[in-house]
Amino acid sequence: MKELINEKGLRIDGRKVDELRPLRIEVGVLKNADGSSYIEMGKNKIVVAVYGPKEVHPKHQALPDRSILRCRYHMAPFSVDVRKPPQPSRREIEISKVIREALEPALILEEYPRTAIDVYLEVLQADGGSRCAGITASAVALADAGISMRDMVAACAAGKVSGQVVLDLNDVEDKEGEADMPLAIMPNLNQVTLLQLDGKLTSEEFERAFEMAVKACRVIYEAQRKALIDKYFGKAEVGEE
Amino acid sequence: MKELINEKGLRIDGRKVDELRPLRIEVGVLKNADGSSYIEMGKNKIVVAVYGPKEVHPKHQALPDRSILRCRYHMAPFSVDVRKPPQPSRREIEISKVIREALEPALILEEYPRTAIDVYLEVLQADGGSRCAGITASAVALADAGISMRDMVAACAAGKVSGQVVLDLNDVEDKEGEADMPLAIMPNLNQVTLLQLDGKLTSEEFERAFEMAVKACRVIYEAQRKALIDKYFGKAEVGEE
Amino acid sequence: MKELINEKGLRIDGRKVDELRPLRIEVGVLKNADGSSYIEMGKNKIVVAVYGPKEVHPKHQALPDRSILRCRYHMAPFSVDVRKPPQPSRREIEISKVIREALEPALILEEYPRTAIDVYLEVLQADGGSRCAGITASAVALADAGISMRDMVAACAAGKVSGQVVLDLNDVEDKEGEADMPLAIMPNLNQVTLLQLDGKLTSEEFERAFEMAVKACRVIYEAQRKALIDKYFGKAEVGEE
Amino acid sequence: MSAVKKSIVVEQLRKTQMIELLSKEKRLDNRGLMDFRPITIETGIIEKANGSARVQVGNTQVIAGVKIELGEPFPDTPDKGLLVVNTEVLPLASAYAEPGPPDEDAIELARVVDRGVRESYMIDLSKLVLIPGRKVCVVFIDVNVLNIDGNLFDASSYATIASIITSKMPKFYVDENGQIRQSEEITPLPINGIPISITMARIGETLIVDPTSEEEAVMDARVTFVVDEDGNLCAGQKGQPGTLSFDQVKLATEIARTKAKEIREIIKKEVMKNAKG
Amino acid sequence: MSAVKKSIVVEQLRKTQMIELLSKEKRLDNRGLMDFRPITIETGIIEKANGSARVQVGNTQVIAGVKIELGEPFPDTPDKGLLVVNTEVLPLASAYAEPGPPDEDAIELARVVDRGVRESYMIDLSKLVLIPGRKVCVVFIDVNVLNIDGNLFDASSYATIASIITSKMPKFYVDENGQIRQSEEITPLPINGIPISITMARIGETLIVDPTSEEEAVMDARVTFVVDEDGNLCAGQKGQPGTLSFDQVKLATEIARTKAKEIREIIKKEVMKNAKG
Amino acid sequence: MSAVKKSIVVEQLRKTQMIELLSKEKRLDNRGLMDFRPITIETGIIEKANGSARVQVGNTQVIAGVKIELGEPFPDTPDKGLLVVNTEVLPLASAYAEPGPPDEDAIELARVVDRGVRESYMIDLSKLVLIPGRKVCVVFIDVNVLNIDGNLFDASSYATIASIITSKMPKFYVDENGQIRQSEEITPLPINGIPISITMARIGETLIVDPTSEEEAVMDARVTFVVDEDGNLCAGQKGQPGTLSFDQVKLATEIARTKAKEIREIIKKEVMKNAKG
Repeated sequence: MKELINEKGLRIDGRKVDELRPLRIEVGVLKNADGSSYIEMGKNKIVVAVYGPKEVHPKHQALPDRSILRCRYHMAPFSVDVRKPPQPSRREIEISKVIREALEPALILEEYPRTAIDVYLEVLQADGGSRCAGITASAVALADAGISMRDMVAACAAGKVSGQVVLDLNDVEDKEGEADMPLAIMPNLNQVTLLQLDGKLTSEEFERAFEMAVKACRVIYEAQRKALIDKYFGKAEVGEE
Repeated sequence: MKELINEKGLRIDGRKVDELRPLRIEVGVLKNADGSSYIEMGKNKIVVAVYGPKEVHPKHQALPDRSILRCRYHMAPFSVDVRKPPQPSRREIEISKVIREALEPALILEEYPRTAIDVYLEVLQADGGSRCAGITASAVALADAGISMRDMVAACAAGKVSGQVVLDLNDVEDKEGEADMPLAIMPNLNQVTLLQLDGKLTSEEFERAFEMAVKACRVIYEAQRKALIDKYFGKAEVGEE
Repeated sequence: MKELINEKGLRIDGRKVDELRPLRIEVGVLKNADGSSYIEMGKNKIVVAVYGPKEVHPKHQALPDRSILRCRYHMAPFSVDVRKPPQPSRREIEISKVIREALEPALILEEYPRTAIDVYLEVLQADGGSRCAGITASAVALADAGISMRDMVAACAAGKVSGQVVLDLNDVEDKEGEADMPLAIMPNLNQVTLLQLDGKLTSEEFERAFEMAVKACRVIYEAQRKALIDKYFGKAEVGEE
Repeated sequence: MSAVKKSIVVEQLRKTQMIELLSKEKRLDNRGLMDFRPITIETGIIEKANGSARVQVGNTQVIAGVKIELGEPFPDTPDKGLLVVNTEVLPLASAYAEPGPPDEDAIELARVVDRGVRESYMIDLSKLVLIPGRKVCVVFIDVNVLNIDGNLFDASSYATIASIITSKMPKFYVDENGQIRQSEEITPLPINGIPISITMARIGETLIVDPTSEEEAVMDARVTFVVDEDGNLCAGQKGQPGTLSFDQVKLATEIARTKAKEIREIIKKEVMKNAKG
Repeated sequence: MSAVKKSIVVEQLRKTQMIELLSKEKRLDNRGLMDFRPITIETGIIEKANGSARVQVGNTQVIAGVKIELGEPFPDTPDKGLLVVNTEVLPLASAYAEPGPPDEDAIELARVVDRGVRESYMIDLSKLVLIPGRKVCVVFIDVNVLNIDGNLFDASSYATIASIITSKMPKFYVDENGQIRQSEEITPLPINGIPISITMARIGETLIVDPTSEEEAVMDARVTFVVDEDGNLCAGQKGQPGTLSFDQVKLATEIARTKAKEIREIIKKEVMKNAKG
Repeated sequence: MSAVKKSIVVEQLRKTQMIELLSKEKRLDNRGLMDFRPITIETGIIEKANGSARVQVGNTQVIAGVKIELGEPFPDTPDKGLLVVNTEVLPLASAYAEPGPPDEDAIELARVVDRGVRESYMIDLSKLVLIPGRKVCVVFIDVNVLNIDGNLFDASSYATIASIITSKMPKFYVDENGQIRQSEEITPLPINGIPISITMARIGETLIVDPTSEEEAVMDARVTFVVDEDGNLCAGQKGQPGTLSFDQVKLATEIARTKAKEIREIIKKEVMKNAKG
């Protein structure tokens, strides 16, 4: 196995074990969508559009007491090393499902009975951790669309690489490392909305990774807030730049 | 061509030309289904579930004067020598159709207007003659579901192997023999509900095969009755064990 | 590149540059269709059926103020040199669309609100210019179905082969020539209803090809009229044979 | 009375009338119970195909085309060419036909036509092998149904056999470098004999041959037998959710054997006529 | 009150009752919160498969079959055999299951079962290579769900591991001409250990193991952990649009580790019993 | 008056107003009839692609990515690389776009973009051959439409050509053993010139360039011409169920030739700007 952490404790992209990749969030990037956002997290580049609340077709799928949330995580053919055919793969279908289940607890869907809310994620470039970056961006796009929310949702993976617990794995670390654990939380309510694990962790490693990811989610949450404030109140006014 | 009948007149599995394979029928093997059955006929292993009569979706497909019967014959990927992809093949679609047409004459569908009755056959292992075993099991499952019936339906193939007319062809005989003729009858009404022929038979051979298959269907019918009686009245009481 | 025009100015099938291939149109060739036609244009052999105006399913697709026109251009598997699988290709889907848009301007769809008109083209043999021959035949079939029309639609391609502008390209000229430009017009209203261009033409060549194709469409229009008159008034009566 | 209920009554009425007529051995189009409608066959109509035929049985119209290409044999039959029969009931063919992938009726049609050709050993597939286990000829037969007026099974089958009989193909051979080449020489497909499909409908207690759409709408059961040149049955298929008595099955096999001879002559004559024309 | 509104009320009522029951550490079927239903396993039931198992967890019933075939490795793992897990929730399995391609629930099920086997390195895929980069064994595992009464994740996982453990395959080798041959010798799959999937449901603030369909209908969240023989977590999946508190996550990992040992013994005993039987 | 009837009236009203405005040579967004909206182009935005470009034409936004892989040539063009253009109108792009396979509009879009690149011989495909008849480069161009505000044809075409112009690929070569290798050296795609697509809408009797969604909603016909560097027309497509008079066709070709020069300069400048930035 390739050595993914050097003698100085630095990772192949120069990060420390508990360091996030560079993060950039923009709000309102698509004119037609009711809400939208763009995220870069390392080389991940994802654009998200939210449409809704809107009428449901066919009507019998509507619920009398709340809105239905639908998510579509999709990778552009050019987003990965080997061209990916445009049809949704099994992996994309599973990720669409867990993203929906990660966002739904934060939304007050009861406010919009008989409607649907569509969240479309397009991964323009994928670099490990695209589902987490996608959840982070989706929560921002939902807020941009004015959907009532109980809390934000922020997501980040932790895992194990070359025997060490590390934060926010990139593509190479995800593929060649020992474990990857994507996590999403509601940062104020302190609830886990997404948790997956691929690979082996001891009990202690799991706890360490979990704590590291929770802490990172809180940092990401601040970036989400800032992006929304920048859009709605202007950068200068809130003086956060 | 391989010799499929030896000098003693015995077939590759030791049977005589007019001998059925070992037959075993169980009733009520699935909890959720309205009726169900399991059959072993040689190495054929098939489970059948019946759901219905039930509402039809979409509604415009319902018939005002009777129930619609729907059948799905499906082979598990591991049921045959070379793994079969799970999507229905053209062969499975044709067999689903002829099974439906073999069962329908026995059902009093007029008793259940505006409903549907679904018969699902899952072939866990196929060994020649799976459509006949499937029909036999389906008729039992329909009875178990309490659907009104004019008669039972019992099915068995006859055919030609190494120049001789034989009963109930197994996998090898089906593939390497000269002809296979699946037959289903209503044993009390003396009506043919399924008849197919693959391969060459002279006029005399056809008649001989037909008679042999009809006779076998009557034996199978007794096994169907016994399985139902065993379930509904207990084994001891009817003293047929 | 193969020389496609010889020193006498004749093309590989012996035609002059501005000469149409032999054309034959029959009306009413299918009993069940509301209107039908058969065309041979060179080795193109196409049969067209029109069904409608008829009810629309599902109903919500119907328009309150006019009929919807639907077209399906489809090639038989044996219609081309290498067998074509029966599923519609992207090419067939595009051609179906441009054929529909080429026919629609000629139809008085407002006369048939809440209905649909289906035009089915089956290419039995393709030989270059099949979309033009298909449009020509479809217009005749629509007239045969009694659909109200503003004008006929006649179609023919022009293009460039071995440096010269030529009319009505055959298969080889289409594939090995420099440009192909299918054109459809309404001959009395002098309006273009289909125009496509594949390949390079200078400004002058484009005008020359356009004029050549328009002129040919007028000839084809006469053949369309004759075919309809022959059917509805008999050959002898109009004395056009 | 609702429209649907009325149509059920109308249908039953029509069936009663048809049964009465049949009991007098008459049919709506004045045919006898054992009469086919006129059969016309044109062959060689698709120059780009190896073989082709348009068949009309009354108003039922189908076109079959044969394309012969090179391919790999199945692992379990390395010494046999391949036969692939596909049928498309085109949306042109009736107001009820829809575009889309073949439904169960079209799949059954294709498989019964295929069975007739395959089980009668009409084409000698063992002569279509170039390199055993690696390269064989694939005979694609595509049947397009253009107009439906009943008895698609027989019409499709006749179009298929007429297009096979009249197929021509280049002679393929393997050169000294193991490459497949095709010679200038044109050869027919290796044919063993002509299987004839005869389809019968049971309406009430009467069997008739070559049912029209109108007759199929009220039939109780359908049964097809394919008969080879020696009078052997080589394929069979009962269809529709009705039954046949044991005697009716026997009768159907006898009718099939009798009519097959007659139809085989008609088809041979029609194909021959084309060859000359 | 409309039918739909009523059913929402009924559902909430049922949930309230269940939460009350759970608060007394009771369940509808009288199990304790940490009790599994009876698990029965039959192996070797499909003679044509390399391995097979029927597993029942209460009324949930699944069958898994292993087929081992030859294929090409992925370009980026030339020195590893392939593992393909597919699950089909058959229409037999409940009144709500529909025929058709796997929906997102069935796909999630297949991928979580796959992850448990793959990430625990249960099968030593490096021992399934015949010619690196060119020929490897492909282990297909197909899981058919026959009857649904909750906890498909664990039942499917147990059927999968039982069919893997009991699989038998011919020994393949490469002969002097580079051709793949199979010897008479029969060998098991190379196994590293048995990963055990433990699925829990959160209903109200209570975690329970092995939920039934009735419990799943009212659960807030579902969480699955797969534990290997050394007590490592090797796969995990939270499901359903509910949440887990940080403490509940920790608790769930502890429950998983404890129950996994117990279930591993049950499975070993069941598989062994079959081997003797 | 029903909602539907009303909306037809509204639509006609809007069209009447638009025609009146156009008769004064004005447009809703104050552009002249022959003016494009601002065009911005960013290239090199997807590091994992060989080439990429995000193009905005007003509020219409598309991204194109080029991936170059190895593949087999078509049998009838053994000495040419392959070009595959695919467009996806993503559900992000408008409230009316649906997920699913490309519909006829998206297929037409892809085919017209493809035709412009292919028929202008923009990429010299003959230079993408490694082993004639066996191994060639396949140039995949995927166009993702992110936001729709009219004129997808031109926006998609500009994104395609910008991503082609800026593509970089490793140099492939065949080593002494006949294996394909790639050198460290990076090379651009072999480019012959830049074809420019100009799309016009006819509304009433007026032709305009670069229509917005609002203008497309009322247009009678659409026509696109692609013009190469020498002023040749190299692809054309009339769309929509309206017509063009003979004079309008001629006028459209003239407009296309004039505007193509102007747009080509804008695109070159934008691409250059990126190269420096």
